[in-house]
Amino acid sequence: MAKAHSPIKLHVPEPAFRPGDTPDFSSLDIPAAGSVRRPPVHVSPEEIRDLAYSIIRVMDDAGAAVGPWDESLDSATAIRGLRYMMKTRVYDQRMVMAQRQGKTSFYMQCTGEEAVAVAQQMALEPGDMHFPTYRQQGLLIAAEHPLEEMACQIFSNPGDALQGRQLPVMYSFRESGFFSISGNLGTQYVQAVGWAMASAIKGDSKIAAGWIGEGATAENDFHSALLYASVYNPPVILNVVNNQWAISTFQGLAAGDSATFASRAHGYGLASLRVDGNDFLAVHAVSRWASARARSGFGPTLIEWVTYRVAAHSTSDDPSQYRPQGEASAWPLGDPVERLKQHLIGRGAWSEELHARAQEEIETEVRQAVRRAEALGTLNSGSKPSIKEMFEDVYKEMPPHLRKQRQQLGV
Amino acid sequence: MAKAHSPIKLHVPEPAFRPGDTPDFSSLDIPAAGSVRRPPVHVSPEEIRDLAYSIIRVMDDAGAAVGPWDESLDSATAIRGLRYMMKTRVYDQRMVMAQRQGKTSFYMQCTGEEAVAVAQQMALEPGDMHFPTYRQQGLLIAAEHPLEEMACQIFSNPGDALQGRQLPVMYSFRESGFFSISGNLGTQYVQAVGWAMASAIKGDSKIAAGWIGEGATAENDFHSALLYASVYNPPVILNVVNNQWAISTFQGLAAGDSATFASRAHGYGLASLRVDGNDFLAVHAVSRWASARARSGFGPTLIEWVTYRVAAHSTSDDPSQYRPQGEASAWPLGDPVERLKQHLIGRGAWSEELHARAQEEIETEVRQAVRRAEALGTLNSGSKPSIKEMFEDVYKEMPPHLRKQRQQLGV
Amino acid sequence: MNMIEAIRDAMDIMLAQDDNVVVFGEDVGYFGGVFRCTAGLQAKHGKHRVFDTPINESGIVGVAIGMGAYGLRPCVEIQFADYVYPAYDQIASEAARLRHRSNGQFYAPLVIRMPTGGGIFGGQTHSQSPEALFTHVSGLKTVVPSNPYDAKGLLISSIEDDDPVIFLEPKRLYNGPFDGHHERPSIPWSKHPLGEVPEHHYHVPLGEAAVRRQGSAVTILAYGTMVYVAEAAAAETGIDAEIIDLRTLLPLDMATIETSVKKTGRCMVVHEATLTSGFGAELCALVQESCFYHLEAPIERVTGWDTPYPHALEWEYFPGPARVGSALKRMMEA
Amino acid sequence: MNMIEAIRDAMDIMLAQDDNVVVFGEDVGYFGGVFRCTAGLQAKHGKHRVFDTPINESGIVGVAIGMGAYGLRPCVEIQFADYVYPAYDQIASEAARLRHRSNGQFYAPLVIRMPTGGGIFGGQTHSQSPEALFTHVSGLKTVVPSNPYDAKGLLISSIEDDDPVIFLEPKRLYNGPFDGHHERPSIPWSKHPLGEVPEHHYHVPLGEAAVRRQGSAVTILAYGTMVYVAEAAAAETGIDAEIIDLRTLLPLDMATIETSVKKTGRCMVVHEATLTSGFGAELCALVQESCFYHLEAPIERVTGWDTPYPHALEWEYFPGPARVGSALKRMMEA
Ligand SMILES: Cc1ncc(C[n+]2csc(CCOP(=O)(O)OP(=O)(O)O)c2C)c(N)n1
Ligand SMILES: Cc1ncc(C[n+]2csc(CCOP(=O)(O)OP(=O)(O)O)c2C)c(N)n1
Ligand SMILES: [Mg+2]
Ligand SMILES: [Mg+2]
Repeated sequence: MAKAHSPIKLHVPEPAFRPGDTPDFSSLDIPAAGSVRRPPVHVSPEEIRDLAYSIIRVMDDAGAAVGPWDESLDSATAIRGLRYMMKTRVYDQRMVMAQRQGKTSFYMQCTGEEAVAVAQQMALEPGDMHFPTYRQQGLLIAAEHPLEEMACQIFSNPGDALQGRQLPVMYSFRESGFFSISGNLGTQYVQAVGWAMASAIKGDSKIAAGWIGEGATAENDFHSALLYASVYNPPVILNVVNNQWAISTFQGLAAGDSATFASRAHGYGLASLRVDGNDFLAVHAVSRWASARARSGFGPTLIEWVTYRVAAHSTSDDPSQYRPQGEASAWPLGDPVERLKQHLIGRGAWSEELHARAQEEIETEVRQAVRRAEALGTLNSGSKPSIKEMFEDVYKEMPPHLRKQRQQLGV
Repeated sequence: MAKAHSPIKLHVPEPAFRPGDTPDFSSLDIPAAGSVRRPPVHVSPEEIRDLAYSIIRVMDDAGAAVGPWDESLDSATAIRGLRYMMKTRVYDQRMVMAQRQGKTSFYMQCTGEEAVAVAQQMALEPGDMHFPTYRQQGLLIAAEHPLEEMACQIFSNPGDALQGRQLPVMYSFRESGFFSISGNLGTQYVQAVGWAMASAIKGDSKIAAGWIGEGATAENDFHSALLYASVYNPPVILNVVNNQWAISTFQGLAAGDSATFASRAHGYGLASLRVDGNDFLAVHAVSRWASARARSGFGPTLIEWVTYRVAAHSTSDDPSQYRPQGEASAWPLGDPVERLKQHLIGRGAWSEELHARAQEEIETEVRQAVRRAEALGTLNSGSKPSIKEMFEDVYKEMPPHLRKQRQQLGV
Repeated sequence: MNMIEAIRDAMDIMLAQDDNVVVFGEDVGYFGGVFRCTAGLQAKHGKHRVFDTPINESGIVGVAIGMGAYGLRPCVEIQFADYVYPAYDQIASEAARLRHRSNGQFYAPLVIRMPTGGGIFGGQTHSQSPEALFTHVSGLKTVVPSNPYDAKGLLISSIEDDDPVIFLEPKRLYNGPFDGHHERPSIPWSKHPLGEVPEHHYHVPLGEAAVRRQGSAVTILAYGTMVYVAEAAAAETGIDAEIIDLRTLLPLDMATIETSVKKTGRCMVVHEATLTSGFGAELCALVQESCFYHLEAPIERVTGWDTPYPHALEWEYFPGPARVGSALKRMMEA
Repeated sequence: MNMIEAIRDAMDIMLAQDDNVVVFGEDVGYFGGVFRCTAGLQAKHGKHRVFDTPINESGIVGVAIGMGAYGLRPCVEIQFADYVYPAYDQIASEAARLRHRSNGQFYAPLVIRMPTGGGIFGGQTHSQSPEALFTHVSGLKTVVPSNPYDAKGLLISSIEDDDPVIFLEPKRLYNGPFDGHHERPSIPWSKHPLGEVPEHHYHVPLGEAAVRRQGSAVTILAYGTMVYVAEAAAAETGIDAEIIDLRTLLPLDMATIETSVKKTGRCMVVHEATLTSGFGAELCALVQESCFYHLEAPIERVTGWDTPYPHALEWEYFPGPARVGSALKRMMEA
C-alpha cells in the first residue's frame, strides 16, 4: 500500500562566500535611490506590503538626495548627524584599543552601522524610550549623553552608573531615553511593546523604539513583540538591524534568504518598510515617518535596516574564520559616514578640510573624555565599585538573608 | 522643544458579538466554491501569497464539487470519510455523557471540526506522524485506531495505554502515527518540524504534520516552528485550525483581525493556503497537495483551516458566558458532516436512509466499544492502573532515589 | 469570602486606588478568568485596565516588564502555573535582574499570579507547584497564601511592592480549606475563621510567617494546601505539632522558624512539589544550619514524588494526612 | 587533551559510531562553536549531521525532541547556560516528561550541552550555574564534568543514554584545572593527570561520584570548578578534607556521599550557583537525613551570593579558596 518515494534531503543554508572566496554582491537587488514611493503615515499595512521587499534610499551614487523620501534635511542637522556618526566611530576605536590594553574585558563596535542609531535618535523626541541591543551606542552619542559616563561603564570603575555590575557596553541611561541593555537577545523587544502599551494606556504621546539584530529575530520574543504590537496597536517602532551576520552565522539562518525581515510583519498585519541603513537621510526620514505614524495613533512600524557589520562581532571574535576578507569593502551600500560626507560636500555645506578638522576635534573630545574616565579607574587598575554595592538593588530593600550574606563577606 | 501631541489610545480588540447579540457573519469574505486557483505542488511560496487571503472551497451551496481543487474523490472513499466524521461525533457525544456521569474527569469535543482531522488523515500515508492538539481525535478514528483503546484512556482504567498518567484526551498512539499530546499549547508544533528534519536527515520519505489552534499560534513555539521549517525546508505540513475561539478568547486576540493566520507564513517565505475547513473535499484535496509537496522535497506548507468550534471548549467550560447563542448555526461554512452527506446524496452515492442506517451502526459500534472499555474500569469505579506504574518511565531505568520513594509508598 | 473572591477583591481595591495598576492575562478580561478571579473587573474598571491577552505567557510577562519600566504596576495572571515556563526567561533573566543591572534606574513592580497544586484531577499540566524554580532566582519574591484573609492582604502587599512577586494560588484552596481528605465532603470558607475578610484595604506583610497551631513536639513547616494537611495529621495522630504557615517563601521568616524548631527540637517540611531540589531542601538546609544543636532527629520531608503529577493516581501522589501522619509518628520515635 | 578537545572527541567518536547522532546549535557548524567544542566536526561528518541553527534556543530543543521521537540522538549546544531559559519549557514540560506521559512510546534521548560558571569576566549573562533548575525536574539527568577524562567519558555515556541529559561544562575549566587563584598563572590540562585522555571510546558512567582526595576531617561535596577550589582550600588550610566530585548531580551517588560523611562526621557543600534553593540545599537535606547521627557540626554551604553575577567584582562573588578555607577552619572548630 505504501508507495515508493525518493529520499528527501535536509536543506542547510550556506552563505554565498566563505574565507578564500571573493565576495560579490551583484545579485543583491538594490533599487535606485529615490525610486521607492512614500505613502502617507496613516496608510494601512496591506497597502504597503511591496515596501517590505524593496529598499528605500535617498542618496544616489553621486551623493545627491532624490525622491519622495528626501526631506531636504537642513545642513546644520545633517552635519550634526555626521559628527555624531564620526564620534561613534572614534569612540568605538578608542574602546577597542582600551580592551586590547587590558583596561576592560570586552567591547563591541558598531562600525558601518552608525547611521541607523544616530539618525533614528535624531528623529525621535525627548521622553521617548529606546530598548536597544548592544550595538546602538550611536543612540547615546546622538542624545549627547556624556561620553565620560559611557566610558566609565566600559571600565567598570567607580564612576560607572551601573556600579560595575554589567558587562561593558550593557549601558542603561534612563534620562537619555536608553533602557537597560540585557545580554539576552530579543527579550527587550517585547518590553518595548509593553512600554508603548503603557504610554497608550495612560493616554500619553511618548513612543518606544525596540531594537533587534537580524540574527536575534529568530528568538521567540520577536514573535511576542510583533503579536502584541499587532493586537494592541501601541506607539512603537520595531527596528531590525540586518547587518548580515550574527557572530559567525549569516542572515540566511534567520530565514533571511527565504523572505526579507521586513516582510515578517505582514503576517501580523503590521506596517513595514525596508530601508538602506547606510543612508543617513533615508534612516532619518523613515524614522520620522514611523514616529509620526506611531505618535498619531496609527500604530507600530517594523523597519528593516539593511546594513553590514564591518567589524568583528566583539573583541572576542575573529571574523576571518568564517567570512571572506574584503566582504565589508565589497558591500554595495557603502559606508554611512563617507556617504553623508559626500552628500554634504555635494550640497556645498561641507568640505574635506572641515571634515578633517571635525575628525580632529572629535578625536580630542573622545580622548579627553576617556582619559577623565580612566582617571577614575579601569577594570584592572585603580579603584573598583564598592563591594557592598553587589548586594544592593537585588531588591528595593535588602532582605535579611542578603544582609547576612553581605556580613559574611565582611562588607 | 517637545511638541504637544494628542493622547494615544490602546486598542483592545473585541469580537463582533457577545451574549445577547445576534450573530451575523455576512461581513466574512467567503469566495465562491471552485473560484480559487490550484497551483502545481512545486510552486514557489511567493507565487501563491494571494492564496493566504482567500478560502479554497470545493463544494458549492448545492453540494456539488466544483473547480480546480475538485479531485473527483471516489464515492467509496468519500463515504468512508463521512462515516469517520460521524463516528467522531458520536464518540464525542458518548464521552461527554460519560464525563457527566462521573466516569471521567474531563473531556474535549471537536464538534463542527471533524472534517479537518479526518480528511487529512485519509490524505496521508502510514508511517507519517501527526503531532496533534487535543482536538484531533478524528485522526485516530480515521486511522481506525480501536475505539476501545481510546475510551480506556478517557477512563484512566487498567486498559489505558498511558497507565492513567495523562489527562483524558491526551492520547499517544505511536503505531497509529499519533504523537503524545502535551497539555502545553504549541510545544508540539516545532517538534513536528524536528521530526520532519530527522526524516530528511535520514533520507526517508515520511512526512510530519503539526497541529495548532488559532489561539495557540500566539505561543512562541509557533514562531520557532515556522522559522526552522523555513530554514531547513523539511517535509512538514503545518496545520492551523482556526475555529474562531480559544476558550473565551476570540481569534482577534491572536491577531486574526489584522491578518489571516495563513499569511503568517509569508514572512518566513513558506507556502501557505487558506481553506474551508468544513468542506471535506477541500480538506482532502489540499492535504494531498501539501503532502505531495512535502514528500517531493519542495518543503513545508502552512494551512489555515477556517472552521468553527461548535461545542464548549471542554467539559469545564460554558460558552454562553462569552459568546452569543446561535453563533454556531449562524456560522456560514455550515456543518462538515451535513455538507458531505448532501454532496454524496447529490452524487447519487448516498441517501437519507443509508445515512440513518450508518448512524445507527456507528452508534452501536461506539456504544459497544465504550462498554468494553468501561468494563475495565472508569476513573471512579473499578480497578485503577497499578500504583507502581507511577514511578516507571520517569527514566528508562528507575534510579535509586525513585526506587526508594516507591518503597516509601509501599508499592 | 472564598479565596477567589478575596483575590478579586484585592485587585478591585488596587485598581480603584492606583490608576497605574493594570490586570491582564488569558481569558482574564471579558470572561473573568478560568477560575473567575477577575470576574467583573473589566466591566468595572474598563478594558484599558483589565484585558485579555494572546495565549503567549512570555509576552504577558514581557509587556508587563515594559509597562513596569514606564511606571505601571501590572498584576498579571498565568492561567496555570504549569504554563509559566514559556515566561521563565522573561521572569528570571529580565524582571528579576532589571533593578540590579540598571542600578535602580528601572525596575519591574509586577505581580505574576498563578494557580498551583493538584487535587482537581488536572493531570501533569494542571497540578504543578514550581515555587523552587522561583526561590532560586535572586530578585524575585515568592508568596503562597493559604486562606482568603491572607490572600487578600498578601496580594495587596504584592501589588504595592516594588519588586517582582510570584504569587502562587493553591487552586485546591479556592473554595475551602482542603486537608487532603478528598473522600470527605468539602468545607467552604464560610465555615472557617480565615474566610472572614474585611471589605477594606489592608496588608499582610511579605516575609512574615504565621503560626497556625502552637505545639511542643515537632515543628511542621508548610504553606498553601499543606497547612491543612498538617493540621489534619496533627489532629489525627494526636502529636502536638507546631504548624508554621510560611506564607512568603522568599524573603523567608527565619526568625519564626528558628524559634519554633529550637523549642520543639524536631522539624518536618511538607510540600506538594516534587522532592528533589524542592523548596523543602532549602528549608532543611537552613534549619539544620541554624538549629543543629537543638535537633533531636533528622528533618523529614514529606512531598510529592519525583514523578510527573499523575491523573488517575493523584491521591497516591498527593502528600495527604496519612503520609504526613505516619512520618510524624516515625519522627517522634526517632 | 584539554576539556574542549575531550568534549569534541566524544562527539566525534559518537558521530562516527552511530549515524543517528546529530550535533547542532548556534555557531556550531561551520565555525565550530564560540568555545570551539565542535570545530572540525562539520567538515568531517557533513552538514547534515553537524549544523548551525537559528538563534532560538527553544527551537533547538524543540526540534531535537522531534528528532528524538523519530529515532535520532541529538547532542545540542546552548551557547551559554545563561541562554537556556527560552528553552526551559521544551526541556521541563516536554523532553523530561515525554517518556512518562507516552508510557515509553516516545522518548527524548537528547544531550543538551552548555558552558556554565564564571571566572571569565562574563558578567551576569555569561556566568550562571543553573543546575538546580534542572535537578528539580523529574525525568532529567544532570551531569557536570570537572576534567577532560571525565568530560569525554561522561559525554559518551550521556549521548548513549536514552533519557534527556543536561550536560553542564564549567567554562573556566576548559583550559586547565582552575582553583580560584585568578591572580596566579593558569595551569594547562597537559600538566594534570586527568588531562590524559585515551583516544578510544570509553564510558564514565552516569550516577557515580569520584573521591578526589581521601581525608578524615570533613567531607567536601563539590562539582565542576569547585573541586579544584576545594583541593586548594584543603591544601592551604592543612585540613584533611575528603573531597568528593559528584560528577552526576542526578541521579546522585548517595552511597559514596553517605560513606564519606559517616566517616568524617562533617560535611561542606561548595558550589558557584546562588545559595538559596541551589543544589547545595538538596545535598544538605539528604546528608542530614542519612547521616544525622554522625554529624558533629552543621553542614555548611559555601556558594555564590544571592545576587546576579557581577562583572567587575566577580572575584568577590566567586566562592574561592579563601572563603572555602575559612569556612573549613570554622567548621573544624565547631
Ligand atoms: C538568548 C541568547 N542566545 C544567544 C546569545 C549569544 N549571542 C550574543 S550576540 C549573538 C549574535 C546576534 O546577532 P544579531 O542579532 O544579528 O546582532 P548583531 O550582533 O549582528 O548586532 C549571539 C548568538 C545571547 N546573547 N542571548
Ligand atoms: C502554554 C499554555 N497556556 C495556556 C493553556 C490553557 N489553554 C488550554 S486550551 C486554551 C485555548 C486554546 O485555543 P486554540 O489554540 O484556539 O485551540 P482550540 O481550543 O480552539 O482547539 C488555553 C488558553 C495551555 N494549555 N498551555
Ligand atoms: Mg546581525
Ligand atoms: Mg481555537
